Amino acid sequence: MHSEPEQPISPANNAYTLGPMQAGPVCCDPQPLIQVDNFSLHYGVKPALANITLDIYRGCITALIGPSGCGKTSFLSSINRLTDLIPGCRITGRIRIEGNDIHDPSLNVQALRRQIGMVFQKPTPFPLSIHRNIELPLHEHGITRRAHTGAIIRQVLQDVGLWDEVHDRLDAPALSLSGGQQQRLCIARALALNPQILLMDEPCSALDPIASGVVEDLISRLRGRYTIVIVTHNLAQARRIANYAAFFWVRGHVGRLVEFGHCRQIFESPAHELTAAYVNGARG
Amino acid sequence: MHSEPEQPISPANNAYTLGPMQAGPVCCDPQPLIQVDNFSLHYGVKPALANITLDIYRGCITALIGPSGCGKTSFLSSINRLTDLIPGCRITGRIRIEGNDIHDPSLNVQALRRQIGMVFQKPTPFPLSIHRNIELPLHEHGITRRAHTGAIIRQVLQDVGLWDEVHDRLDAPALSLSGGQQQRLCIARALALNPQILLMDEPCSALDPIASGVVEDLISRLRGRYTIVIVTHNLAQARRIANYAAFFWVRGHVGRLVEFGHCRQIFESPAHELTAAYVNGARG
Amino acid sequence: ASQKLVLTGASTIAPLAGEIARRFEAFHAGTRIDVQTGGSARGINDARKGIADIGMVSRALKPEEKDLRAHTIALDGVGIILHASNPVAVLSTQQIAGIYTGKILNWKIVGGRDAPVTVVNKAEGRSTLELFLSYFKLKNSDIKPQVIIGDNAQGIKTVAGNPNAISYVSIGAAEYEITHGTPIKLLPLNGVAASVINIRNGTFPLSRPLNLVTREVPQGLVRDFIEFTRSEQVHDLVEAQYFVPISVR
Amino acid sequence: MPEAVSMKLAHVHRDRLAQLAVCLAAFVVCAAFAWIVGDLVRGGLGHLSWGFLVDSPRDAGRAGGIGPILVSTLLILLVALMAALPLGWATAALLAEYVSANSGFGYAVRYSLQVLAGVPSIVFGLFGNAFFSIYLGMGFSILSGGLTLACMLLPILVSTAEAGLRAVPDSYRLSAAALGMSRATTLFRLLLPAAAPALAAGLLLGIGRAIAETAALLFTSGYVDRMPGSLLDSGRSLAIHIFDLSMNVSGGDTPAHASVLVLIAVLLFINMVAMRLTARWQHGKMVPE
Amino acid sequence: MDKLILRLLCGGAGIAATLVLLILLFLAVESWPALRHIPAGRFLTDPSWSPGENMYNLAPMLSGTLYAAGGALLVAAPLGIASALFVAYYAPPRVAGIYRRLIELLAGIPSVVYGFWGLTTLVPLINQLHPPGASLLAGILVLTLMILPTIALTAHAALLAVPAEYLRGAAALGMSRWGMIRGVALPTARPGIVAGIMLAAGRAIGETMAVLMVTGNVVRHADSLFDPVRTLAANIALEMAYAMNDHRAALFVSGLTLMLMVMALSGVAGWLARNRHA
Ligand SMILES: Nc1ncnc2c1ncn2[C@@H]1O[C@H](COP(=O)(O)OP(=O)(O)OP(=O)(O)O)[C@@H](O)[C@H]1O
Ligand SMILES: Nc1ncnc2c1ncn2[C@@H]1O[C@H](COP(=O)(O)OP(=O)(O)OP(=O)(O)O)[C@@H](O)[C@H]1O
Ligand SMILES: [Mg+2]
Ligand SMILES: [Mg+2]
Repeated sequence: MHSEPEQPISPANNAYTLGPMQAGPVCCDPQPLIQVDNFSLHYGVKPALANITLDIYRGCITALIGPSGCGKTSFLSSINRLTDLIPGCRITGRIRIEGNDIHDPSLNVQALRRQIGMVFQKPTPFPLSIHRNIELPLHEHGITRRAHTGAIIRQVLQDVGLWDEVHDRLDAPALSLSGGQQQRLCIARALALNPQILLMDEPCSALDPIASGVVEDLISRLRGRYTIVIVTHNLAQARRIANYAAFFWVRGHVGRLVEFGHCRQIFESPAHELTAAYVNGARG
Repeated sequence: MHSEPEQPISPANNAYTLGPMQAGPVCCDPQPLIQVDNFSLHYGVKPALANITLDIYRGCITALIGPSGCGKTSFLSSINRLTDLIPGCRITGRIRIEGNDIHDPSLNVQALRRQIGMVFQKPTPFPLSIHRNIELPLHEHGITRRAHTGAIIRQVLQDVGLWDEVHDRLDAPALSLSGGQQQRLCIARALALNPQILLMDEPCSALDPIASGVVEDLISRLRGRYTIVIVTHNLAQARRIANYAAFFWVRGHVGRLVEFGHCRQIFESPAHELTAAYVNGARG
Repeated sequence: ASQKLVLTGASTIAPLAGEIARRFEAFHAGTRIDVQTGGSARGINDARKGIADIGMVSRALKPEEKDLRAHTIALDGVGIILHASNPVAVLSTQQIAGIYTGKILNWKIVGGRDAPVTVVNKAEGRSTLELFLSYFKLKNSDIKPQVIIGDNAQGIKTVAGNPNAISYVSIGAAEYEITHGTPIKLLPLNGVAASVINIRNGTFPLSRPLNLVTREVPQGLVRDFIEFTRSEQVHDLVEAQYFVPISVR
Repeated sequence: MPEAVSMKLAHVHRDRLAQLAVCLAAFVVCAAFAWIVGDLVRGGLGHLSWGFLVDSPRDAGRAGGIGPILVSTLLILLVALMAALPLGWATAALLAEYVSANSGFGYAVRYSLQVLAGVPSIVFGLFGNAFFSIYLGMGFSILSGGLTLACMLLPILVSTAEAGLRAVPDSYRLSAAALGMSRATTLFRLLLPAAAPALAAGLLLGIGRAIAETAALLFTSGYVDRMPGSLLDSGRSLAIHIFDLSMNVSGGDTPAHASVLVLIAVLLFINMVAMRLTARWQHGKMVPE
Repeated sequence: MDKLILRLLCGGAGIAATLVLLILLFLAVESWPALRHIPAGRFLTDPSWSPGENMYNLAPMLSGTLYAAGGALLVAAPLGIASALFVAYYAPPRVAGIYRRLIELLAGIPSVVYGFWGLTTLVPLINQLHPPGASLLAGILVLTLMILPTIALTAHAALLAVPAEYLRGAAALGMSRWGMIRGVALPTARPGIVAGIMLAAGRAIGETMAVLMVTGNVVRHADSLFDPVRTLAANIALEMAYAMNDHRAALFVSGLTLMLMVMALSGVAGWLARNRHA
């Protein structure tokens, strides 16, 4: 179910080992895991995304960039069908994960979401203890043996580098942690379910630079083990950690995908003039 | 009262003319306008700032940098005594503006605040029309003649580059503007009172990179006409626009000034090792 | 296991019925008798609809109410009351009618203080009101009141609290209150003092029977209770409320 | 410039004047309050005793105490809460968590609750009399009074509980959903516990409202002032007792004053507990970050 | 599991929603005899309210209701809003806390207590001024006491909801306290304050016991503040106990009228709220 506590990364699964940060598709497998096909999304009558087609590669970090309101968050939450929660939200087109359409009526949405971890812009721990924050979703998915949950909790807290900081106060309220610690707890919580995919919506933007750096390092270290899709306003960050980048833009009040490609290409030799203007002009 | 609409910058007041952005103390006058002397601040029993001593130079942009919670906002709001609004907030030490102690009991706080414009992290236009947003404080300060207020409103909206975008819908609600436009409106509102000093608390952090770039340019253009103190988490931004930088840090749960100096010096040859660690390590 | 009777109706009878009920319960363990007021009309209504087992009606039944059975338990009268400090001691029938129809607005006119009259009238549906109106040959719409009250007790309380008020209430209730120190007084009517004696001897013009009414011939507990209320065993209670016991007459 | 200075002065005066007016208004309100409470306490304090709380009323309430009346009040309240709580909280959960504000059903429920909240209590009395007492044949009883009150409490319980649930940050729902948790688990494990202080505060508010109610009970629970033997007996609530003593019993003012003091003391207690809870709730929300 | 819970919740909400219909239905059914016998116009044109003589004019009671509620609103709204401003912006924190608690206490005091106090204190006082004491004025004053806390508390809640940034922004612009309140706080809080006043109006119209105890209950159009009046709600409480047949039905008609007035009021409130969003 979950990798052994003592051996965080099973070499069989991928060839990535923790090392210095690096950009480029060196360390990940250029096989599409998520295939988005002519996907559009409406909030009521208002279109938010139109005709998005792109592939997200297994084990890679894909950054979504673009101005505010271009539909990055909407796109991200379409992948785990969190948009279902929004009344009036309609979609067309197809998203497949490992070939399976996520909108297939016979599909169990809760199981799908379990496969896909998500981290939000604002750290969102539940108002429970640190321990219970991770345990609750485990229980929900039928992992109830104490020894088992304990091992998982320890493992994921180590993965996010939080174990040393909090192991002696696991029963303290999660809300008493600092912002950066809360965000790492949220990542740990997502990892505990052993997902395949991690969606991250500006995970560092609410953090101060130091905490932000810690989380950024963490994300880099997760590369390979998980397929990561990350939204960021911070172009420097995207450049530092992503393998691929997708640039969204609003045209005719609808978000569209302008360009998708290797990170280096997008930042250094963008094909589209909008992209060039954005990555050079934006001083975010 | 207010400079003539046709001639935004009276050359008599300062020698600065709008030009390309530049760093360094080239364009501003190295005379202290604000003198902070052994200043400390407590929230109730909790100390937030201790023993701050620094000078802020006339017409320059001074950036305050440092991790979250180190008291940048507290320091900024001490300058226009906005901390008076917080119950239980106590201060010791002295802040002088042009030699006058701002805590002098005989001083009119409203007049002081009129002299000091302030821009907050989140754009905070009032839920009124665009026009009324600027008119209201003018009325409050006794500027009620229609022709006069009209001229000022036009002038400041031009100054912030908003005139072309909104002149045909001045009666629209200010909240219908985009985030960047709202922030520029807030700057315009502050400028309308013709202040001497502008305090800015992370004015770009709630904006997308494009809007952020526009506001950043605007701030650079205001250099010289106003004495600007700006808080930013974005070190690259501080580097791009500031003349001076002050680096705050939390030690013993209290915010302290670690280093103050020319921007280039702080970023390129910091005297203090904490500063060095911060400006190099932080990936904000 | 307990048996229960519900009585509703005239506020004039309610205090008496309550006292009698308490004594009845003492004799009949396991019974419970609830007494609620609301006016004679409600007594008729509830008895007819079966909401109450027994209705209390402080007047004779009208022709259209002959479907119900009345059981007279005592006699009472309606008397005019003033505040005890009011110097006026006698009012003629015309004066009373004048006061109630708004022709006499100041006590000075009838020999009292120079103060405006506060006319207290009863709300629609009270038998006291009906008796009063028919005796003085008035219509309710002619009356110009300043205060409208419901129960007898409310009328007494209003007059006791206002030296310039005039009202009319059950004589039994008024006498009870007077002996308990409430500052009111009863006026004679047509020269006949409003007192229990004059009701008993039939000389007081504005007297009335107090009835319990039932829909059918009383059976069981209802019969027992009605018989009890008409028996000698409760005369002391009737007299304590300043009514006239029925069998004495 | 002189124009500006004089305007400035005018503004200072205006500011002072406004301050004066506002403080004066506050003073008037305080004075009225002191007057009322002073009157009530002066009139009733001497009459209060343990015996007054437990004895039965005698002589139409002039003598004796309010024991059975307290019991009836409590029973009416219990009936009302047992009926209204499950219904109210279920409705609140549905409105806050399951139906969107602009769906037909949600709109209908919310609109009717809004209307219900405005219905005068005497109209509830009429309805209770016609429906519970007569149509359902409960007569004048604690049961029909309690059920009538339940109808009255429903909107309060729903709106406080709904507000409490809505105040729970959306992020909890989103992250719970993103973790693949079911809606029921989310509701019972996360949202309701987070909203618990609000639920409790609303509950206490409802109790306060119920204890204070008079008009809706006049024609439903009746006003027999005896110890109720069952829920189908008529029972007089404290508020009706005060009404009766003050309107219908000459010489009843002193026991009425004392009853008022008891009623106010109970309400004060409830109010204080509710405030504590609300404060805790707000404090809970202000946990940093 | 999820489905089952949803179904249970829907059932609960369904009952809650039908309640209003049930109330309307019963009011209508019980009023029907009167509406059938008595042409609707007669409720306004009959010479008086005298059910014993088959006269059913509700107009004086309508006017009594409106005078009492309107008067109370006129007094309570300024006082209530001023109280809210006092708590939110003028009083030092400790005083503000105490004052707010006091207002909450006032809000919790049952109407029958206000009525009792009015009866024992206010009415004798007014009686000395101008007999009989039980009057429209007494009703207005007692109603004022009752709705003032409602207005103050809703206004305070609305003021609290004014984002602190607005106030900070205004202060940073050197605006005076009153300038801040008039220019920024009140306009922002206005919808909430108006909603509170509507709520209070509904309460004032429907209030029964307190009014019943102090207004004298004479069915007549009041010519002055010192005249007694009877409100629709008091009429029901006063006569319901023993009303029968058409009389009872006529009382249900007044109940229905009250209900419709309150519904119209909440309709207006809703319309105002929506218009603001538009
Ligand atoms: N729940 C919603 N209902 C209606 N419209 C929405 C909703 N959520 C988002 N939108 C709209 O959809 C568009 C895309 O929003 P989205 O949040 O996906 O943008 P984003 O790229 O994440 O922006 P940001 O960088 O500011 O987070 C925007 O115009 C937004 O106003
Ligand atoms: N109103 C307040 N009451 C009590 N403590 C406060 C208050 N405002 C700020 N503080 C505390 O004072 C310290 C400094 O806060 P401040 O907001 O000035 O930091 P900052 O440098 O602006 O942080 P950030 O970068 O997150 O905005 C923090 O520890 C904070 O918790
Ligand atoms: Mg987003
Ligand atoms: Mg800050």
